[in-house]
Amino acid sequence: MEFAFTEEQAMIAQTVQTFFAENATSERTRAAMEAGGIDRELWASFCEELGLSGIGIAEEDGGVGLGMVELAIVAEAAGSQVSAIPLLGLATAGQAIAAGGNIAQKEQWLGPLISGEAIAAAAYAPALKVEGGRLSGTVPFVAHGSLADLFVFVGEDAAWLVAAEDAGLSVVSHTTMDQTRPLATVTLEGANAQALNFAPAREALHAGGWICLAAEALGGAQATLDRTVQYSTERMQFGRPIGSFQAYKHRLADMMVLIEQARSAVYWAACAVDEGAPEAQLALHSAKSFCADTYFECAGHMIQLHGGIGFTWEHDAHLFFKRATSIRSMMGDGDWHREQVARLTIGEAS
Amino acid sequence: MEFAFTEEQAMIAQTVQTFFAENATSERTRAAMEAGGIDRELWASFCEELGLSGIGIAEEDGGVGLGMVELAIVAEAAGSQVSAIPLLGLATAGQAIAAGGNIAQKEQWLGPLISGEAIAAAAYAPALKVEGGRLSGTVPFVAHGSLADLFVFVGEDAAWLVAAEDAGLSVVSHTTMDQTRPLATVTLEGANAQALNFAPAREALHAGGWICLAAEALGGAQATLDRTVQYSTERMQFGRPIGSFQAYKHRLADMMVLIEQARSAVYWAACAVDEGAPEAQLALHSAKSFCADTYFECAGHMIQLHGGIGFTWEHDAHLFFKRATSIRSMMGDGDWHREQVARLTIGEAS
Amino acid sequence: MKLGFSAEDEAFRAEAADWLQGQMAGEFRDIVGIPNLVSKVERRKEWERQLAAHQWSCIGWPVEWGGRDATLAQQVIFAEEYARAGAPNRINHIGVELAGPTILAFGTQEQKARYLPGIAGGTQIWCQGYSEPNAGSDLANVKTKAHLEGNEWVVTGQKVWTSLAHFSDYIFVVARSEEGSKGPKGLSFLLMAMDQPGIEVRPIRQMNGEAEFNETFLDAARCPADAMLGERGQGWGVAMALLGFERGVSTLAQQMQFRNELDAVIEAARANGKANDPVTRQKIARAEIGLNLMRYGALRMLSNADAAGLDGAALTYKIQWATWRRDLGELAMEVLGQAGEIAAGEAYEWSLLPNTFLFSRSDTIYGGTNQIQRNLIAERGLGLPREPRGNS
Amino acid sequence: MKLGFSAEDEAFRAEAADWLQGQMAGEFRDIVGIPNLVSKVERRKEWERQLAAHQWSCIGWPVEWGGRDATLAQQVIFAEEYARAGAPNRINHIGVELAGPTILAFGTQEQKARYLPGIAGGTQIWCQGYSEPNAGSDLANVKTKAHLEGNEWVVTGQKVWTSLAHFSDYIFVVARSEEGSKGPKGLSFLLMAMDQPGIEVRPIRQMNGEAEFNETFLDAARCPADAMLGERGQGWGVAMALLGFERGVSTLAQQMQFRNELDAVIEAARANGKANDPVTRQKIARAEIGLNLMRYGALRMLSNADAAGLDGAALTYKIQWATWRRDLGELAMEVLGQAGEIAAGEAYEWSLLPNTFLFSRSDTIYGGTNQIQRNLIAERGLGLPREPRGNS
Repeated sequence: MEFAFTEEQAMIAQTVQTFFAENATSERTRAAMEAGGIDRELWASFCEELGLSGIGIAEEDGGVGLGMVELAIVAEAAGSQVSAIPLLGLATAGQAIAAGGNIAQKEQWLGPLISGEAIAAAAYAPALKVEGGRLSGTVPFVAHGSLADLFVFVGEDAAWLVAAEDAGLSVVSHTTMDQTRPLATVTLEGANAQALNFAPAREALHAGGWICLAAEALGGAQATLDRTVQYSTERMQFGRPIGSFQAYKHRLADMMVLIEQARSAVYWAACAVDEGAPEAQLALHSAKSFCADTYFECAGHMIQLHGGIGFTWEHDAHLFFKRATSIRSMMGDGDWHREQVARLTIGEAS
Repeated sequence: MEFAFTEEQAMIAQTVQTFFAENATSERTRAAMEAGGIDRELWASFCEELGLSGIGIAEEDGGVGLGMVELAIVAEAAGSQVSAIPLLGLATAGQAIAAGGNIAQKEQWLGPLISGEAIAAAAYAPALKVEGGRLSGTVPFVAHGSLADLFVFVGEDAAWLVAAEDAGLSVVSHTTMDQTRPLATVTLEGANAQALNFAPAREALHAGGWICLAAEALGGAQATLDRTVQYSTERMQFGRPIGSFQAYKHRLADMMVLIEQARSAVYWAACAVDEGAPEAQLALHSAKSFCADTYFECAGHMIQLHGGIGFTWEHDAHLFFKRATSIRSMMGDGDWHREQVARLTIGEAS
Repeated sequence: MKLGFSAEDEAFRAEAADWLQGQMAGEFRDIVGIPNLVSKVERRKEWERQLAAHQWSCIGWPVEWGGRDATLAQQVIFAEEYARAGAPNRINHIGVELAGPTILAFGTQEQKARYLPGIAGGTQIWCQGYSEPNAGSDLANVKTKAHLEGNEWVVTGQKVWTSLAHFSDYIFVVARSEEGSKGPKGLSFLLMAMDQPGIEVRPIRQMNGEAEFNETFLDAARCPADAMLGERGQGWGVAMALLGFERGVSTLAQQMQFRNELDAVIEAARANGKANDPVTRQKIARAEIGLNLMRYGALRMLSNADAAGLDGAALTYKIQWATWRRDLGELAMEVLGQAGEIAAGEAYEWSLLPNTFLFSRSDTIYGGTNQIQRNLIAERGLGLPREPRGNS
Repeated sequence: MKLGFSAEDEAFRAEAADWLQGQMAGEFRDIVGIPNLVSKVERRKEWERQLAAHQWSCIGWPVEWGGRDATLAQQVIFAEEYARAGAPNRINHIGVELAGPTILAFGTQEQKARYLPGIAGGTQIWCQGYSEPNAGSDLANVKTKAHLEGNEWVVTGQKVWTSLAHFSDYIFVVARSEEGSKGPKGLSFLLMAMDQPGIEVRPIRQMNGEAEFNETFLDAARCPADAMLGERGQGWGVAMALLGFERGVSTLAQQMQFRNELDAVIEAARANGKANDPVTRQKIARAEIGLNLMRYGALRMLSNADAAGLDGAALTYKIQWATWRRDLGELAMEVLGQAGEIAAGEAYEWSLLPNTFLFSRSDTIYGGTNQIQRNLIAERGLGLPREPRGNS
């Protein structure tokens, strides 16, 4: 029992924080928003130079080993800059293939995903129908769907892998509120689907996705606090820095109280998954719902506490706010996750 | 359309506010708490001297006419002092008899209720069973039940009047969190019940009760604000009156924002009932839920903003807090009233 | 205390409803129900001239200035029927609801004659020059300067958050006319034409992608010496009185817009089944209650308008509506789910509810942040000690 | 980063659980699960002596002073097993968790020898003399005075909110020893015996009807000159360090109590059907999540305890738990409905959940109100400017 980063983890954290702070700048993110929601150069550097895209994937599968704690460290750093990269697709589809793919599937896809040559997207797709290995139906709200080379779809009792180049698959991209991770609608008409081993694929996809989103939210929330604290010492009104007004200070304190809990939530969930703890599901649902709400609350405070400039396009506050909004609704909203917590705690409602 | 007190209403308001401020003192209320939860002398003065106990009851029935607006004015003033009087019983049972009683019932009961010779209590009693004019069953949570001379019980499709002296009726009083309006359990074993005209009795009982509780809550909430403002200018910490600290000021401002809405709610509901407006039910559910929550929130703030002395027995803050707690749970809790608002607005859930 | 309307009032209602519905079903059916303030500007100017032609432009004003001397009840009724007919938000609401009443209250007879017909007639659109980059919450910290040159005021400085400046004809500017003055003293209130070389307007894009607000640069901009409302150096009093008019009957028109937004949320919830979810139902009920309490708060405030001093309901109104609408925006997105995050077309443009969600984040900021509102409530409403200024 | 326990730790768990369960099923079964701090005092003193006799009284302390030098993991385990066995809250928690660690940190060898055995041995109960009527949130405004007379300190003043003073053997008192000093300077930290004529204790009845807190009047109360912890006039530093120990392993024991309370809410909801209500389920889920985040926050805080400086998780802990418990109390009453407002007997005495509801209103006040906590977080955690003092 030692609920603190190991030296190696602290080193990874420092590396990725520096990487995203230096490279995922506001300028580049805004350029990516105009270019389909991805900073391809950033993603290439992340995969090739940083060498952390293989986190949570075994070394024999081409990954770098490690686990969800390290994935969370990466996602936290990426989230703190609202980086426009397809990390979520890797954390979901990549984990699903690593956990539920056969040898051929792993060999075909994990290498390109880790190297950054291929981009993955994943979605819950209960409406898909399968007939003779052919999938049909519509899958809405696929994050980064219009960029993906590979899709993982999870239904009620099966999971499939479909290549984007499949003739039976078509994608319509949408202008999305959060332009750093646009949503697309994927339509399948007899697309060729490769089945994944359902239970482990789904479990790994959920764990990877929820931890990725929760950790992004943590990083984003901390950034909204840090930036607002910074602003509050510079902006003068009534002859005083606005950060000297008690109501302002207390709002920032409230943000910190939430964020510290969010930090506990992310790393509790990540540890619980890595250690196969029985409370892993409780931790995952807690982390996703709590961190998303925290981020949203903090990003709203950031706008409010910046006053007029806080709601302009030019200021970055809305990037955080929109990412927070999308994290909230993605992969199960807060009410749904809390209902799962209630089921685990109280049992089913009768 | 003139949503302000008439001169007569303003005069009544001033009269009752003065009456309760002068007579329903903390000392007398605390004495009443040790004596079954009633200040009989206060109630006698209210009925006999003030002459406002007949509000909302027609003059031909021995009342003073007027309506729910004036009842609200009285309840607001009584609530601002957490007065230990059986006003709620009058507002519910009295209204029910006036609206749903036959001539004999009115003649027998309204006079003594208005003069204060008799005390009434009322309760929702879905578990009661009637057989040949005889009622049996248990009615829990009857406010001021152990003092009542007369009960009105409302079931799912009938309403009855039962005299406390009936041999088939027994009462067990309970030590109750809010000692200014204790709850009792009434048990009926073949008690002699006189039927009231169900629909008008129930409607009048609900309107009278919900308005009484909402207005008490408004008065109580305003008192918590006024007393805390007063305290905040007297109590010094860090060499400043605590009311000069912005976080403290903003909390008081939040209370005022709630209270002003509560004031609109109470008098909207009262007017709507008096005018037979179609939105009367919407207004009643809104007023009961909003005012109860406002009172509870404000009473909680009162304790918090008084610091250590705020949670002592000696200080009055807990009297407000406990009354607020009881108003919240009485005659339908907030979730139930809001669900009624949802039904009126959205329709039934399917 | 009475909520119902008299038979006379109901006759007025019938007349107003009849005319409004006729217009919206006829000549102006192309502008029914536009919620924002920036589209179809020319057609809406035509509509506002049509209102004026039939004496419906500013019914609460005196008859001599184009109004009807309408009672409060009539104004309430007109606001309701205006919204019910689907007539578009008033593009010149700053002129009709703020500038006009302020000129009526503070203007000389000559000033009234000069400005009011253009406002009442729907021919002159107004905007508001209060905030500056360093005078936001600290509104009295105005740096824009004015000095007299012959019979003209010459004004230099920068205003910000000037809503609708890009198609306004006039702006009222709070400027520092007394050199060396500080804070609320030494300010004057000037009425300036926008169409002059000394004024440049640059739109500010908001987080919803639209640009309703602007920066307005004044570089030796000019107005006649007698285009000053109130006394020289006493402009702060005029500016504050104007803010009081924001809590006037116009709040009722705004509430009709809120009603549309809440109805849209309910409709969306019905459409996708969320209307059956008990948790969502609680939240919709809270919104419904809050909206009604705003309405009755406004009626209370208006009914008491003659009473001296600031009434509690009036002081609390801004934070109440701004917070309500922000919460409604959040509820809307919860109800819509991910569908609410997708725009209809390729452009970054938002339909009613997602736009409410995004735009409402500015509601709790402009016109005095929620924090400033709480200061005002605590200090003016509850008499608590004022917040100390720093030294600078 | 690791949450699981080693095999060695699990062996320790088995040993502790075995002993604790044996005690609670045997000799001490009459005091299983007492939540408050004021009943069955004598029996509980016996229990604390029994803990000491088997070296379970303060396992984190050094072996030489009666502890076991237990690791963090072992302390976590012991707290869990202590609660699981239903052992009662520690009546001497102020001695074991606050006074003891502070004496270990600041005491001379002689002071340690004088005071620690009584604490570790369960024979001397301690209470805390910090707050005064005019030194609440403004804790440094202490007026209680101390001066040396020969080889004794003579102390006069009034302390308030002295929890458990009415059956304590010792009190630590923050007193102004340097005449004319102000604020945090010039205070000293004195360890005083309660059983003397100069000390009078008057219970304060709280809103739940019980009296856990007291006023403590010191009228020329005395203690030896060398009963001062730390340097003369430097008592503020000692007092603040002591508050730091409040965020120690004892938080875990407290959380076990919270767990019991939440479990009782869930049980009540199951019993009356509210467990099927989606709105209630959301609230219970929030409470469950909050409790877990408290647990992992505490583990994070304890795991980082060696790191220099105040960690964020530690600074935020007080407001977090106090707010959580207040919310739980409200939820409990919502779940119980009116039944929660009725006492079991004639006395004004409350069972677990209604008592949580009432008592938790003091949690957000004592030990630094939520407002003071936010000041601390903003100033120490975020480096924002300090709140100015007034002139008085």
